[in-house]
Amino acid sequence: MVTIENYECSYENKWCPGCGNFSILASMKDSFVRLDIPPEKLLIISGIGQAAKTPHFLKCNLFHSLHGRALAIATGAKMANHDLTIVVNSGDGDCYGEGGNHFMNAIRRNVDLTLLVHNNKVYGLTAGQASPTSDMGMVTKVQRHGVVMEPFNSLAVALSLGIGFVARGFSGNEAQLSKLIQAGMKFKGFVLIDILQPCVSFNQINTFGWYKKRVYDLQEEGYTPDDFQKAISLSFQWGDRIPTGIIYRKESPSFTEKIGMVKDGPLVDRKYDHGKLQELLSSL
Amino acid sequence: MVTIENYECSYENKWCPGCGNFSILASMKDSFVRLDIPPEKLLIISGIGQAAKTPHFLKCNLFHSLHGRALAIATGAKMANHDLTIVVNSGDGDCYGEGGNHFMNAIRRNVDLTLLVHNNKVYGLTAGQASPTSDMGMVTKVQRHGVVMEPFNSLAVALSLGIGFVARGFSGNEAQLSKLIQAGMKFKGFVLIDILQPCVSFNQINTFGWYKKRVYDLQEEGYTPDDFQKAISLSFQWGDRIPTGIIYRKESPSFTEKIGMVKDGPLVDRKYDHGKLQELLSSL
Amino acid sequence: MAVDITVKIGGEAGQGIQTVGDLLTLVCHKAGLYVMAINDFESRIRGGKSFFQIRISDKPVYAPHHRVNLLVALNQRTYDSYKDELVPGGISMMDVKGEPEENQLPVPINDLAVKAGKKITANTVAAGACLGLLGAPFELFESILKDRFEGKGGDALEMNLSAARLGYDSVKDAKFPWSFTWQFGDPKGSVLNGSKAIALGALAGDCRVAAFYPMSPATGIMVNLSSLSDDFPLFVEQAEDEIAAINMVIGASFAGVRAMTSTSGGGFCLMTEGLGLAGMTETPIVVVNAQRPGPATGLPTRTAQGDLMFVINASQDEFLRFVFAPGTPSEAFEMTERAFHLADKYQVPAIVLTDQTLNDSLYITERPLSAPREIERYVVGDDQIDSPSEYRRYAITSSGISPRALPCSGKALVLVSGNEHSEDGHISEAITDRMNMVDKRNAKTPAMLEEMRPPERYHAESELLLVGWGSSKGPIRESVDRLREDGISAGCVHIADIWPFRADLVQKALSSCKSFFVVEQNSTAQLGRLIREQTGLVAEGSVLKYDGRPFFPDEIVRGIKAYLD
Amino acid sequence: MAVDITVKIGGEAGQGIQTVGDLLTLVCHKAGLYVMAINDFESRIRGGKSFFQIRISDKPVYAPHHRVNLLVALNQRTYDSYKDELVPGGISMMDVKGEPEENQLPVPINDLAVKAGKKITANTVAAGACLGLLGAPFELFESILKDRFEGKGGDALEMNLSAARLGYDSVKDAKFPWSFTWQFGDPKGSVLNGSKAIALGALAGDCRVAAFYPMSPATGIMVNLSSLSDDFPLFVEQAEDEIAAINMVIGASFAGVRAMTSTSGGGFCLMTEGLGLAGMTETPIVVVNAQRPGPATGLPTRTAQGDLMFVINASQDEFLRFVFAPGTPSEAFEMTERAFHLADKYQVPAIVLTDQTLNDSLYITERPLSAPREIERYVVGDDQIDSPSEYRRYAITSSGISPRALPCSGKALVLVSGNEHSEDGHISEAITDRMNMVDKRNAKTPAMLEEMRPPERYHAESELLLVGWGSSKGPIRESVDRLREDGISAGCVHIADIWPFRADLVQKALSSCKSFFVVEQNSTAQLGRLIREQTGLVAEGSVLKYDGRPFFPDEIVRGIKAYLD
Ligand SMILES: Cc1ncc(C[n+]2csc(CCOP(=O)(O)OP(=O)(O)O)c2C)c(N)n1
Ligand SMILES: Cc1ncc(C[n+]2csc(CCOP(=O)(O)OP(=O)(O)O)c2C)c(N)n1
Ligand code: SF4
Ligand code: SF4
Ligand SMILES: [Mg+2]
Ligand SMILES: [Mg+2]
Repeated sequence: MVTIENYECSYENKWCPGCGNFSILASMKDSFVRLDIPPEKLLIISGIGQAAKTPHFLKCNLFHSLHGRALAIATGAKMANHDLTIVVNSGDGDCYGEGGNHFMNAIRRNVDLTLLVHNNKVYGLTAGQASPTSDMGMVTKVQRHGVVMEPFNSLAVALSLGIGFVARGFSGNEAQLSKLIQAGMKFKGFVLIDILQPCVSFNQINTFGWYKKRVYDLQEEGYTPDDFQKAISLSFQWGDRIPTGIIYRKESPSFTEKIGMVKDGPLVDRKYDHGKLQELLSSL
Repeated sequence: MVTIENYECSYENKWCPGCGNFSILASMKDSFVRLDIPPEKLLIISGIGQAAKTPHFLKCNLFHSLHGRALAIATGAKMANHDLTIVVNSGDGDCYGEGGNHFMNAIRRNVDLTLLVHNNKVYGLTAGQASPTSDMGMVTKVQRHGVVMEPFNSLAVALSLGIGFVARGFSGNEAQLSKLIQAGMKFKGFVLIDILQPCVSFNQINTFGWYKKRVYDLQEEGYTPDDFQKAISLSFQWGDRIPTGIIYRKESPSFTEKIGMVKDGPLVDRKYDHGKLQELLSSL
Repeated sequence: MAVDITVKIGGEAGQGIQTVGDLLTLVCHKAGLYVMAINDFESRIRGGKSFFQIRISDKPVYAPHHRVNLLVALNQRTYDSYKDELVPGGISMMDVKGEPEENQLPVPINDLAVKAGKKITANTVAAGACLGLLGAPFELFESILKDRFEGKGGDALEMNLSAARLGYDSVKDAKFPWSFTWQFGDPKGSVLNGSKAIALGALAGDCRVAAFYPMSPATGIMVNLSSLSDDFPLFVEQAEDEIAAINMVIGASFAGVRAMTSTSGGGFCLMTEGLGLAGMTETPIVVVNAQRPGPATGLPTRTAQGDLMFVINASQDEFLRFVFAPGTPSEAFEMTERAFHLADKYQVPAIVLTDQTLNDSLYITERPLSAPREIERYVVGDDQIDSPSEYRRYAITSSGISPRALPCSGKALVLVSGNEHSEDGHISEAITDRMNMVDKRNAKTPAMLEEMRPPERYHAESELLLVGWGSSKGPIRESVDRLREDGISAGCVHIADIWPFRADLVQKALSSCKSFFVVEQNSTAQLGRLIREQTGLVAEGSVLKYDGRPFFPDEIVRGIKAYLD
Repeated sequence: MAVDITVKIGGEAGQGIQTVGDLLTLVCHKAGLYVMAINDFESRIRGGKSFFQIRISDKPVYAPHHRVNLLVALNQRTYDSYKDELVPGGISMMDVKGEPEENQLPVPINDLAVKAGKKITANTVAAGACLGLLGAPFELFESILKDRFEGKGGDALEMNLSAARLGYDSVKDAKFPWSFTWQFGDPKGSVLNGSKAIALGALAGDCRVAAFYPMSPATGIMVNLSSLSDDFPLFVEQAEDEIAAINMVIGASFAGVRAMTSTSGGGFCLMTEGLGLAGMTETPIVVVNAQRPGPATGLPTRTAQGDLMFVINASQDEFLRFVFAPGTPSEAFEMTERAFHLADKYQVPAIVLTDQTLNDSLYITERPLSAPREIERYVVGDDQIDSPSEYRRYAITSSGISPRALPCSGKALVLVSGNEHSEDGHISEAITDRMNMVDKRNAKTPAMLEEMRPPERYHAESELLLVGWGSSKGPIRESVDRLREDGISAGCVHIADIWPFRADLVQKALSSCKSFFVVEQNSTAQLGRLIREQTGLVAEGSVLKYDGRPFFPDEIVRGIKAYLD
């Protein structure tokens, strides 16, 4: 039985007091405990940013990599060992900015992992520039006249690319978030959970209070996430009402299934066959 | 009066005989002539690939750049001189593979240019690997058991990102394609024309004949491209019937308008003001 | 008596340490003093350990000092961590609970702030106390606060003035051994950090487009540029990634304006392909690489000089580029301006190689900066082309520089290709075109070499020379002074115009010494490798530091002495 | 009489020139001969000019020859372009309309093909005619065709046999001065190009994951690997870009398998950040950089040696890496295998630096290749860790190599960070951790240097030495033979194990000569720079070629003689 203590870690947390990341961390731990995954069976891969520091703040195997590249690394790890249970922590800049191309292609591959995007709609670690998800008009030290690009609609893009599981969480609702993460981790294939995460230091627009007034829980309203058209429509809903919960779910073969990797066991476990190779070499 | 002769160029064409690119080239020239744009007022920017060679085969200002990067270069050129008339020729690998991130962000910026994607659903210039748009199951020398990723749905992704003009052309229909290019070039903002382009050397699936049986012209069927939901649905239509024509159109301020560049004239024309700068420096 | 005092203000990120430092700096500036202040912070937004260490002097100063006269400890941890850096008699000014240690000067900073009106004025209280100890006239501080807060509305000015006064008065009975009389005349140069100097240098180089992706320690340049973009013909764009940034810059330059990007580490890696495109297409661009410790993410907010060989050799195959490694903000300003000019003139990329120390440290320069009267542009219009309809972008010339027209600016068609090309810009695989183009691009070498200025020499006739580049200039120079005080015949040579490499001039600068040592912030002595590669001269040894912190003159002195023992 | 014949088959892309070349090569192989054949083609799929130039010899051969004995011209343009390369008495076999020139041997290739059944058998006709002229027994060709077409179904075999016979017979009355008797015993080594050799070397290095993005001239490696992936535990993935490719490889290696990528030019640029990540996280990876002329897109299908200094210095700050530059397919096989082994052993990236010449040229090796009996893996499981729950991925050791556990393979938690870190893998900004980690990573240097093999020497006692690296090995060696024939005391030194640089061994190899020259396919003599940087030795001069075409021994001889005159 895995308990929450298994996930406690003495490494000093480096987030700002009051940051929305703390609830995400708590929901993650809660999910892992409920799913009974021991730390040594969990691999968390992250990019660079405040979000990407997450795995340091609990106990697990971790690869804290490069800005934008977590999904590519995770894809490679899966090729080597498709039995790995992988969670990816990423920021909105990390995943939708620098990592935009990998985001699209990990979805297209349907790599079996759970991607948690800590969407604070700002570049936190580099001290407050606009991110791809920043609201239009947001003013920063470099976007001095306000952001002029439409916020990146990750849910819609993910759906356009045929994603099998897409959800939105809110770090102000730990219980729901934990449920989403659990559902995501049980799902076979690529899972995107975009998490609305207030940044108390740099985002004075999308605050806890701002979200609290707007978010609602799709599942509480009885929505079943099996209609693609409805999911697309929901992905565009933003403003007075912001949907959270599972937006779309449809299972299909995952990447390592599609490439037929699964049948012979993980590559990492296979054996080098000198005889066979020498035979080939000698035949040339 | 610009005539087709203005666009003739003695540089040897390097495409395979029978390639779908020839009609695209013809439609481009036809459009420029009909729009009365002289070569010296036209700037074509391209990446690397068969498609990206296009500007060499007519007369114009051109920047044949790097694989995947044409849109970033075009965005920069627009910043310097928003009066430039820019067409971008790109391939499906160039634009949706290597250049995926720039594709998304040029749309989000709404850079005022016309992007022609020669979508042959294969990597032509590198001799026949699968591209992001290759059909599932397509076998190549490296995809030996067939492509396992869903084809990249550029139309749906573009719509998800708020594109203002998105169309599909077919290089087997020059007249329609010319009309699309003309409409695109008259449109203010980012224009994507994804062009179904048979590659006679490497794509034995999506041939001229294959397309001829399937494509239909939306505008001929009376479709008006002003309904976003319909556009999204159409973007997913593929198989027995493949829609071509303008899928969605909605004008909104372009990038250089949004950043307020337009009011003072192109940056390239402004003057260096020694006095003002020295005043600033002396005040520090 | 000469003034040379180091004040270290330490606390958590988010406590506003920098504000205290800024205020002290501005007061010093107004008083006609000089400062050099390093900024030490972790890669986090709140908490942790950070400090601002300001050295105040009546003479120009370009290096931090390793011993502290006054420690302003905004928390206990700061005191514990740095009390050993205090010089004998040095004191730590802080909120003390309980009995103070001998070297502690208790000041109820937070209580006074609350008394002044708001807790956030604690910084002003601390600055007031510092200035009080240093013997600064209160009026000086008052006028700085007025500049800063007047017109801000509300009671900000009033509150800060009262905080300042409370802090100032709180130490009036304290004795600070280094208190001095503040009479040094008018402000000298400008208050600048490297980031701001580069931004201003870019303006002086007529930069019109800047595209970037945030990356410490380079972001500050763009923050500074952005703040200038309303008043000058300049547009700053945050790109989706570094690849987009450099390609936007290439596009902008191609279309006719001078353009730049700035980045660091991995961001520079991602730009190397674009760098090659600029090389191949002969498109002038300026790239600032602000070094930080690596590899990979490394230490994002710290300093290093680990990229020298990388930037010189970056991108596949060969093409010319300029590399400048300024040592001070004034040099950063001037070299950035020159980078734009020379990139334009030679149609090549120019790299300005700085680091976190230079970018984030605050200096008072010796002289105000000055802008060029005019910008000489190296582009041609139809009127300067014999036959515009036959214009060839890559026409062979003996200088290797082909007249550069701008697209859509006349009848001349401009064809540019990243593939190897013929003179007209069309793709060509012909042997002769390839040879001609490589030779043409390389033909710029002699003239580019001519542009490179000699290394700066200081006591260059000495037996022992210290050789450095970039931001360690100040520390090296000061270490030379110290070594000389100790009777060692030492001098130094600073190579700022680094590539193309003036082997002749470096050879000359180093030929008369008995031995030379390279002093660098990396672990393999890259400049030493480069000097040997280019001149055959071998350094006797090296003083290397790679812990992410700036050089202190004292470390260099010790490093050199270790060789002499 | 020694056999040394060069056949050049030229035509348009898409005409199947390579098939002719492949057939000739296979026949030669079967006959116990050796070949070296270069592949020259434009960056296009149809049309243009391309050729396959095969040199046939009864002794091992590693360089192309610049004079042609037999020109197979599949179109008039080929004849016009290359007829001057014919040696006196050489002939051009081709479809001739009208009166043939003296050096033309008319063969109605296309008509014969149609007669054989289909126009596409023209290649077989041409091969048949070639072999006829060369005096090869028809049975040899027949058996090759059987190997190739038997079981292909339809009438392919029959048609090709008939085409072969028609071609063969069509020249039976022609006189070809270099016709020889085909009796050389059993096949010698294997028929290989560099791409295939590397793919096989990867298998021999137990590569399990390969990720790549298509890029000439590196794609062939992946095509070869892919064709092997059904029979071996190996997965090949085409990534969305090069950045993804290298990061996938890092992920796969981290998860426990040996993994590689291959690329060229701009692709390598895009991988430099990942290279640094591998360096920082001490994750073994193998990267093949197959050089082509640049900068930027350059000449995509041609050859160069322009990336030496770039790959050695690529990525910000400093970290160790291996760089190997094989000179022949056998070396490419062996060094790729060794790259996997050493990367794994030292937990560093290893780069195999090849080029288009090596990758795309066809060779018959001297010996068959042999696979290692076993793969030594350098990873630990819980059972090899004292206390798995306290496992620290970056434990300080005197060798610098920390025991490497795999994630999720036991109780040991594996923490890996691209930020600077403490021993346990957590981010650390502490000075001591930074110093310890840089020192730990650098501590691998001596042992890595020990792994580097001495440069290969040939007539090394000579007065004049030619020094090269990579694929120019064969041409240099042969140019030495020619120089010696002309009475010049010449030898050569080939540096294949290039980084870390064995200054001692290179010094030794070069110390006894009167002068040495570097021979390289770039325009700035990069190896010369490197040798000077590392040893202080200065090359007397250089023979440089940068037109994108492979070196011919003759050019080197001329280059050297120009110095001697
Ligand atoms: C290649 C590269 N570019 C830029 C950076 C600098 N950088 C570090 S974190 C970050 C953005 C962080 O924003 P986000 O991903 O939204 O994460 P957050 O900090 O907001 O959680 C950037 C730009 C980097 N480390 N590497
Ligand atoms: C950075 C980089 N990676 C890879 C390549 C090699 N490359 C050239 S063209 C091409 C793909 C071409 O496919 P596509 O864009 O679909 O164009 P097409 O040739 O099919 O028109 C690739 C991978 C390159 N030039 N640069
Ligand atoms: S900067 Fe924002 S996202 Fe980062 S830790 Fe602080 S509050 Fe959280
Ligand atoms: S390879 Fe295909 S896309 Fe390229 S020119 Fe040939 S037919 Fe056209
Ligand atoms: Mg963020
Ligand atoms: Mg294509």
